[in-house]
Amino acid sequence: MAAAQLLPILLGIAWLIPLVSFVAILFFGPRMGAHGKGAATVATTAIGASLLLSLIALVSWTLAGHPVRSEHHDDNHASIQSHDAGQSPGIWPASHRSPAHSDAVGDSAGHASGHASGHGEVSAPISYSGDWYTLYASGALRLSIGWYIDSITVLMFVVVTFIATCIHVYAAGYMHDELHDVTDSEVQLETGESLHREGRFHRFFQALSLFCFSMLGIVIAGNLAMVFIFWELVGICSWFLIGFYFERHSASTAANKAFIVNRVGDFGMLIGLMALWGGLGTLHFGDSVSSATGQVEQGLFELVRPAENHHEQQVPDGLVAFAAADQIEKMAASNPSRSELRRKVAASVPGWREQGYGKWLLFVAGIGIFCGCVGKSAQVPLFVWLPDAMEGPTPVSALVHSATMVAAGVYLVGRFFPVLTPDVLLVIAYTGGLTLFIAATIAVTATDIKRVLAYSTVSQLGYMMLALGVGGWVAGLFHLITHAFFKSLLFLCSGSVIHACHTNDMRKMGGLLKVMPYTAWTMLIGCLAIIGAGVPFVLGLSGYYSKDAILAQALLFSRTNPQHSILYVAVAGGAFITAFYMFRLWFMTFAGAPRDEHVFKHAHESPRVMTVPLVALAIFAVVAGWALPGGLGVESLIEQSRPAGTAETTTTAGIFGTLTVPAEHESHAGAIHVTATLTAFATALAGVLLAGVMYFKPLISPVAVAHAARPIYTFLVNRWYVDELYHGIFVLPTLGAARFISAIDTQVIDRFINVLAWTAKRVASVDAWFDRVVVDGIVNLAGRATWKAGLELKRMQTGNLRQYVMFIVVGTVAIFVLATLLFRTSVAG
Amino acid sequence: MVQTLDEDQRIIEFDVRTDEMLVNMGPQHPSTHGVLRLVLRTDGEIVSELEPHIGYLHRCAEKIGENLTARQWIPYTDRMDYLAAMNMNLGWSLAVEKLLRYQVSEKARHLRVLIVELNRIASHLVGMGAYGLDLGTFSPFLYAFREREKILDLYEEVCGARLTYSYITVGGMTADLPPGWLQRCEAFLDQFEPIIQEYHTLLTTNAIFVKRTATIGVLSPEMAIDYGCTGPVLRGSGVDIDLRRDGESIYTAMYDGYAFEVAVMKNGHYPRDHEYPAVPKDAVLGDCWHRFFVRMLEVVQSMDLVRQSIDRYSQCKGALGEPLKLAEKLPAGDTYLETECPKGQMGFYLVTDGTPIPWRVRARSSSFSNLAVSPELCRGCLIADVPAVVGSLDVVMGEIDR
Amino acid sequence: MMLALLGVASVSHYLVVGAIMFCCGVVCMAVKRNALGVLMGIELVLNGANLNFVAFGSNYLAADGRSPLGLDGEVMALFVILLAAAEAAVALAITLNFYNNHATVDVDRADDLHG
Amino acid sequence: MNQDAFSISLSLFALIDWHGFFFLLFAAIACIAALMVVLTDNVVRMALHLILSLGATAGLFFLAGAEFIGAMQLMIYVGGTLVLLVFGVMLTAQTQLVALRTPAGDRVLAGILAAALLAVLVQAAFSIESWQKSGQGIVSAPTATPLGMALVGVRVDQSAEANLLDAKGGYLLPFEIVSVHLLVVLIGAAYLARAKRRRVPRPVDLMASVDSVEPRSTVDSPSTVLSGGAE
Amino acid sequence: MAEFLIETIGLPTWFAWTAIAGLSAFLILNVIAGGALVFIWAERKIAARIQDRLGPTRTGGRFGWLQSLADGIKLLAKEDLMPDGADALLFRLAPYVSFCASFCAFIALPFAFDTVGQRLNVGVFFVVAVLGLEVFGVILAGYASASKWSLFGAMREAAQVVSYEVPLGMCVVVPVMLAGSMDLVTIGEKQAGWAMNWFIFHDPFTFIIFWVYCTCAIASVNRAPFDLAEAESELVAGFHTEYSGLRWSFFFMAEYGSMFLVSALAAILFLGGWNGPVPVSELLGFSDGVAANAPFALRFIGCMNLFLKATAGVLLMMWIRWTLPRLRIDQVMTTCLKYCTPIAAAMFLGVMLWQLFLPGGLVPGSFRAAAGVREGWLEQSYRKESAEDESLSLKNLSRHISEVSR
Repeated sequence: MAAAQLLPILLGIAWLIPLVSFVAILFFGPRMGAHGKGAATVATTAIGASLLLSLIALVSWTLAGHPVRSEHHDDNHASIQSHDAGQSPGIWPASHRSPAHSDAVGDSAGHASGHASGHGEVSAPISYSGDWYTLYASGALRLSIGWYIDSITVLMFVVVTFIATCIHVYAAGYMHDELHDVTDSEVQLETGESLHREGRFHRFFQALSLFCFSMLGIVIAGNLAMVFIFWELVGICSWFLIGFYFERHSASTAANKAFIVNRVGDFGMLIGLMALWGGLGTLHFGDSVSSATGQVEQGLFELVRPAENHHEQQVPDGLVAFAAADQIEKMAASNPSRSELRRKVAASVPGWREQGYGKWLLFVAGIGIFCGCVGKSAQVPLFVWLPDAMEGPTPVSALVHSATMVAAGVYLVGRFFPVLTPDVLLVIAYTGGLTLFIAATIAVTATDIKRVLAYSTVSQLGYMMLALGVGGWVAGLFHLITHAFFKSLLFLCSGSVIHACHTNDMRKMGGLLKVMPYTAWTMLIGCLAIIGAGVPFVLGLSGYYSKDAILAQALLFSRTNPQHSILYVAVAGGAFITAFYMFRLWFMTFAGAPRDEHVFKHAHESPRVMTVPLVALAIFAVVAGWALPGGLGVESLIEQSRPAGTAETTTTAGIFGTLTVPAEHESHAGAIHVTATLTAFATALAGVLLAGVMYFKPLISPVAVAHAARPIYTFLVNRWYVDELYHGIFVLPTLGAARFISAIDTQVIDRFINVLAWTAKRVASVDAWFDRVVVDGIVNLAGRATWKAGLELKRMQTGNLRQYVMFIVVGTVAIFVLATLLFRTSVAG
Repeated sequence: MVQTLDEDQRIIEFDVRTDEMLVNMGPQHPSTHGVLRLVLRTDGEIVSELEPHIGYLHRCAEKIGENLTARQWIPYTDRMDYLAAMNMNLGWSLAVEKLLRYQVSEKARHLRVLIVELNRIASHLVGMGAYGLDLGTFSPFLYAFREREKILDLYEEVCGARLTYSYITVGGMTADLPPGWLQRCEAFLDQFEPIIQEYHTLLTTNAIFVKRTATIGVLSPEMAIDYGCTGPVLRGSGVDIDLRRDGESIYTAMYDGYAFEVAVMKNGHYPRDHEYPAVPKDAVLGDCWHRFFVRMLEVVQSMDLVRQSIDRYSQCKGALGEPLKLAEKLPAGDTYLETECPKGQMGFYLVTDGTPIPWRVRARSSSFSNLAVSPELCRGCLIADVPAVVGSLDVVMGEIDR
Repeated sequence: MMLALLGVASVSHYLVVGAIMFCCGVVCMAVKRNALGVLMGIELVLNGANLNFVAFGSNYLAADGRSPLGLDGEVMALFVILLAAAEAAVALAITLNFYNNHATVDVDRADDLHG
Repeated sequence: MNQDAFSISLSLFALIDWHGFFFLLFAAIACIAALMVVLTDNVVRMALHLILSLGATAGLFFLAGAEFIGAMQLMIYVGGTLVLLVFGVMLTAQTQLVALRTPAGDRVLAGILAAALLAVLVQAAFSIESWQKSGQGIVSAPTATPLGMALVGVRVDQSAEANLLDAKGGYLLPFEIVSVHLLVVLIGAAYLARAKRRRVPRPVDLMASVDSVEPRSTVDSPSTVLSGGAE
Repeated sequence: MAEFLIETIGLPTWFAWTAIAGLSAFLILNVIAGGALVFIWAERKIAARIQDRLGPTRTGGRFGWLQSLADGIKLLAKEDLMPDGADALLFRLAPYVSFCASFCAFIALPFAFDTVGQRLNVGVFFVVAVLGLEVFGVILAGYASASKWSLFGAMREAAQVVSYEVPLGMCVVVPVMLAGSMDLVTIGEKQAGWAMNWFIFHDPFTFIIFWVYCTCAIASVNRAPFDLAEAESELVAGFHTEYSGLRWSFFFMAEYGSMFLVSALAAILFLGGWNGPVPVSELLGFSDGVAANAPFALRFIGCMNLFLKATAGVLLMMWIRWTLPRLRIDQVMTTCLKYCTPIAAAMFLGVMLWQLFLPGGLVPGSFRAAAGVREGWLEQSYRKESAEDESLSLKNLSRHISEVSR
């Protein structure tokens, strides 16, 4: 089977298996083994099966021979193959037009060869898109469940399912407490006792399965509506999981916070969706065939970067026309025929576009979508929920922070990249930069091991956003994937530590290296990976490659746009701080002497079911960045699906002035690359060294430093006072308004109603008198008459059943006889 | 944990008014375990009253005992609980020994443990198999008898008899073990051990079996004590009494140094219950299922004891000791001793006047008291539950009627 | 004698059988004091009526091969059977209730509704 | 045997109208059994006769070509009677076999009335010429499918295949009404016959789940059985 | 076959038909009586093997295969006892009622596609209805025995059988719905071809309802764990406590006959009837021409298939009997009313919806290699009915409706 048919089936099934698992556990969870123990097996098997299918999909993607689009490439081979695939109905490669359509826009094969001589980057990448099921179709709007598959989809599937599998296995061990009745010492009942409740083991895996299903749904989604659906599903799942210990006040608050903060972002996203739909009438990424009309509908990517425009970005006709609605109204005022009007509008669209109609709409759409990503990926200013989300069980943190929820935002920006204008990209870059800096600084002072990791996640997400914002599409997504591995590793390690120490506080740890070697060493690998350790130009851990790519791109960006050099500073500085706090964490936890004997004495290595995932993830944290021969590395795989038209340097005059988004491959150029690599190495080394002298060989006392810079320290310990700020700005005014409205309700409306009620009562008493005297009188009269008649008639009733039968028979015979006598003719005849 | 009336499943609702019926179950009914006659007053299928009528097997054993010497009466004890004759022999022997203040040799002591515990296994096997039969499944019965046959084979080697052994006598045994017997006994135990799992599969965990036994015939600990129930019936209600541990010193001395835990539910757990099927959710302490389960556990417990006694016995040197002379005079006085037999506590009482022949002999049988509680347990249950309840009491009519 | 058996099965014959059953049912209802007997009488009556329906609905019995009622007869018979079953259920329930309250099934004692 | 006599008897045998023969057989069983229902006092025997009568009627239905109705009669009607029989046994088998005899006057009166009714009915049965003609014996088509279609509202027996949809006169509405009616009746019957009394539980039942108690030091001390209960 | 006698041998029509009817009755009687003998022997051997013993070994040489016959002779020779207070007529009548019901049901049971006593177009219902009459014998026996145990047995039997007829009927309706006919022959023929065509594999619902049918069938023929009517540990021997000798053996013949009958019905309704899992005859080329000339081979194979399947069902019942304890009467009723009936109803609904949306079954269109091979042969014997059925089937109707509406 060709990849075009195979991939949607494989990934579709891989996507749905967790749903099956969810439903199964939902209905039969409590009956799966003792205390629902089998739920873990079901969920793990499901996600394992998904992993297997994803791996098969990856292999089939690779085997399908999609071109490596690094420097020089030739599309012909792949195009022909996708052409073959395109023949089957219902499956529609985005790069391909139907034969009926080909005269208009040209066959992609010919198209690619036609332009291959020039800049060489203009043909669209291979991707497959299509619909499984149309949820709703009305007018132009078609909401469907569909797929858009390119190499990132496949890669993300593998990454998500792999990490989720590891986490499932790990959680089966981690959550074993839930297998029995749990006494939650953190929840005090009114009686002063701890809460005693039933274990919710199966509930956990139920939510986990739904979570995986939702995330995979985002990854495979073929249109923005579907993305939005699963976006919200991910949100609700995170609500379930963060609030898993919902009896704890902190947990329920954190769950609500995550949910509400995300809603803020999602509101922006809705605006973006509306803008796109209003202007373009479609939310599909790729081209698709409408099942209703059978015609090809152009997808968003094609509309924004049309092939005839060499995939360069332009404001789509629809948006232009949407923005120029008043002009069109004017045209329509002269009552032209419909087709004439359409022709007229089409003719004047290029002119309007020149005048800048629709530019803002596209900007709003991009920013709107990005708003959603800000919420989900915890960017400034909506990052406050993520550290609180640590209230969930650690496997959840690992999942939320590595492969699923937060990755969704970055993934969406990556997926939506072709539509984003340079202005939007600049906003993204600055948001990312700000995020990475703020989060990194907060992480420096945090003492809760999970919080450090949480802020490091926020910071790394900032990195990714920044990378995408400065045009480093591959760099950003590459970092997303490598980060997924080492961050899940780090979280699981921290979970292992917490499992052993029963505390989150790093100040009580130390010296755990001896008792938990597996955890310590795998965590060290994670730390090295996240700071991008490696021997420059030779070999490194996965983070080394992805971080270098980001640095290089940021450097290139700041060279081409000197006014935005601050971004590069943020990146470099961020790298330094990252190295510092990560090794601070590691040193505090594992190195040195135990700080708390009690904790140390009880610490022990975690069971095999928890360490095996650690080792597996550690291996990937090391090798995920390596480029294999034959273009099999993650980076080159991502490169295969680079959106058309983003490979070259573009300069546009945008809202924020002229902006040059440099081509990514230029960052591989010698000078830039060397500088970036050396900077990265130096900053990381410096960070590690500083952490070393402060926490490993305490040459500098951290306390002294904190004392010396007390205002800054306080500021950082209080997390930049962001939560307090939000409380002041949003929560207090809302409460005030509510109080005011409540006062109106009680003072004005209630009184009015009371008056009404009093009046009604008076009227009713009059009515009651009439009812009693007149109406009842008539009815009683009738009743009395009936009663009298009944008294007379009751003598007929003997109550003897057999006698009644006799009566009936006599009656029947009599009627027959009478009828025969009287109407003899009619009966006989 | 008292359930409210509305939810109580055991409250039987009438929907049809029917006439009362008086039904005779037995003395020749397939499920009355011998010649027991139960008179049921039923309302449809619901038993409103049950009355056991006994005496069909009465043979004046106690009176005969007053005309025989102590050793001569041993064969009559065989015929009381004929399924556990060794235990009967032991009870009588120990009672007489108590009167004589006689202590058997160490070797005889271990041999006695070995023999009676083996007989306990055999007795419980019959009880278990027959209980399956009562509930309408025939196969477990034959599986149980298959294993019991092997025990009987071993006994045959020891004393020549397969049912009425008269092996344990006052002062020791009639004979020592034949050569190689211990190995054969061990071989049997090794072979038997995995088979217990089979019984659990066929009965203990069988859904229908559980449905038929759980919450049926619930005997509260108080009532069990009030009615004088003993043995597995008592322990099935959660009362922690076992004469092997709590009995008189002459009896408990026999088990000195043996490690065993009384098979009774404490704090919601049976000893070593992780090795056995979990208690089903429906079962409440004191119902038929628990009585049955206690017997199953005691089989395992007895196997352990047999293994221990084999070790000890084989390490003992010296002779078994001499049994009481056939017509040896008994000192004047009276004595009463209860021992823990498979069915419960079996007590023997004798009054002597200095002659070899006791002046009075009486036996207190466990089945008698256990059966006495059946009217209470069967009130309000269905006819089908009557065999289930009576079978779970595991009575032997020979013991009741004597 | 055997020749005499020829051609006896006509609609009229069915009707006669039905009439006999009907009358037996009526008598049963009239003379049985046992409520269950009355019930059985009702069953007989319904059955007699049913026989008529089937007879009129049968093409096989019709002189010209086309029955007066056609399929309607069978449908009616089916309905009667169903309703008879329902009637039996309700009547039994009533009888049981009566028995619960009066400890008898004698319909002559069921005269609480007399005037 | 004489060859001629054999062939003559064979041909005579061949002349038998088997349909008529079976009709007479079933009709006789049905009528006699019905009569026996009237004449028997024992409820169980009455029920047996009723079953015979109904079963023979089912046979008549089969003869008339209404196979489905016959099967239904066996299944539903006879089954329903079975319930009657069981309850007859249950309610009356023990004590009340005797004594429920009707006064002779009632019996005679009922007999006379029934005879009158029978006379009227038989007269009516033979009043129309065409009813008395024996059937053509045309093997009719199976009626189960048309019956089912009629119940869902399509009269396939009355219209050609082409215009099935135009065929009116189906029984969809009566079918639905009967269905609802049956449901109502069953619920009503269940309601009427529902449990009115409940047995007060024994104290033992109420305290079934009490955990193990400590053994008493003196077994013979008067014990206190838990009395009372949840109520 | 009657046509064969008429046309080839030239016998008079009436004689041919009478002879064939007599032959059929004789054969069916032998199926029951002989079957009962074999099954009783098999049950003894199987029970013995399950219980780790040998069972009969001597009578008749090897395997004790004549044991049942010897027992039968013993029973014949036994004194025919009747309790004093018994209702003599009913007591004598009861065993024959049971036996007749069991026997009558065989009339409509096809053993192969055309080997059937009387092909009825309401065959399924006929079999179920007549089988339900068997309970009368039991009730009469219980009542007439003048024994309280017997009366208990009869009551239980009545309650149980009447209740179980409801889910049983529902289970039976499902294949009827799938086949679009109540004719057992048609139902069997619809499952011709590979094993995937069997109704049990038609969809998940039929798979489940098959097991519901098995449960209800075991209950309706009073086999363990539903053998409440004769529960020996409670009711001595239930309804046949007072019976002995030949009358007693009639009950047993009825029981084994019914066991075989419900198993055969299960085979026809769900397990492809006389069609093997692999359409060997079709694959070997017994196509129309050959089939018309050599129907006996096909018939023989069909009969063997059905016998094997039905025997497997009987053996399954035996296996269950010797494994499980007996349920209590209230539990039996609970099983019926709280589990079997709702499940059957739900599955019935499910199959209905499945038919609506996926009428082809689980593997639509495939494995239908052999369907319709025997149609010519069948049409010859029952042309009219099949034509009628075809034109009136719902499928055609819906086609008409769609054509008209267009």
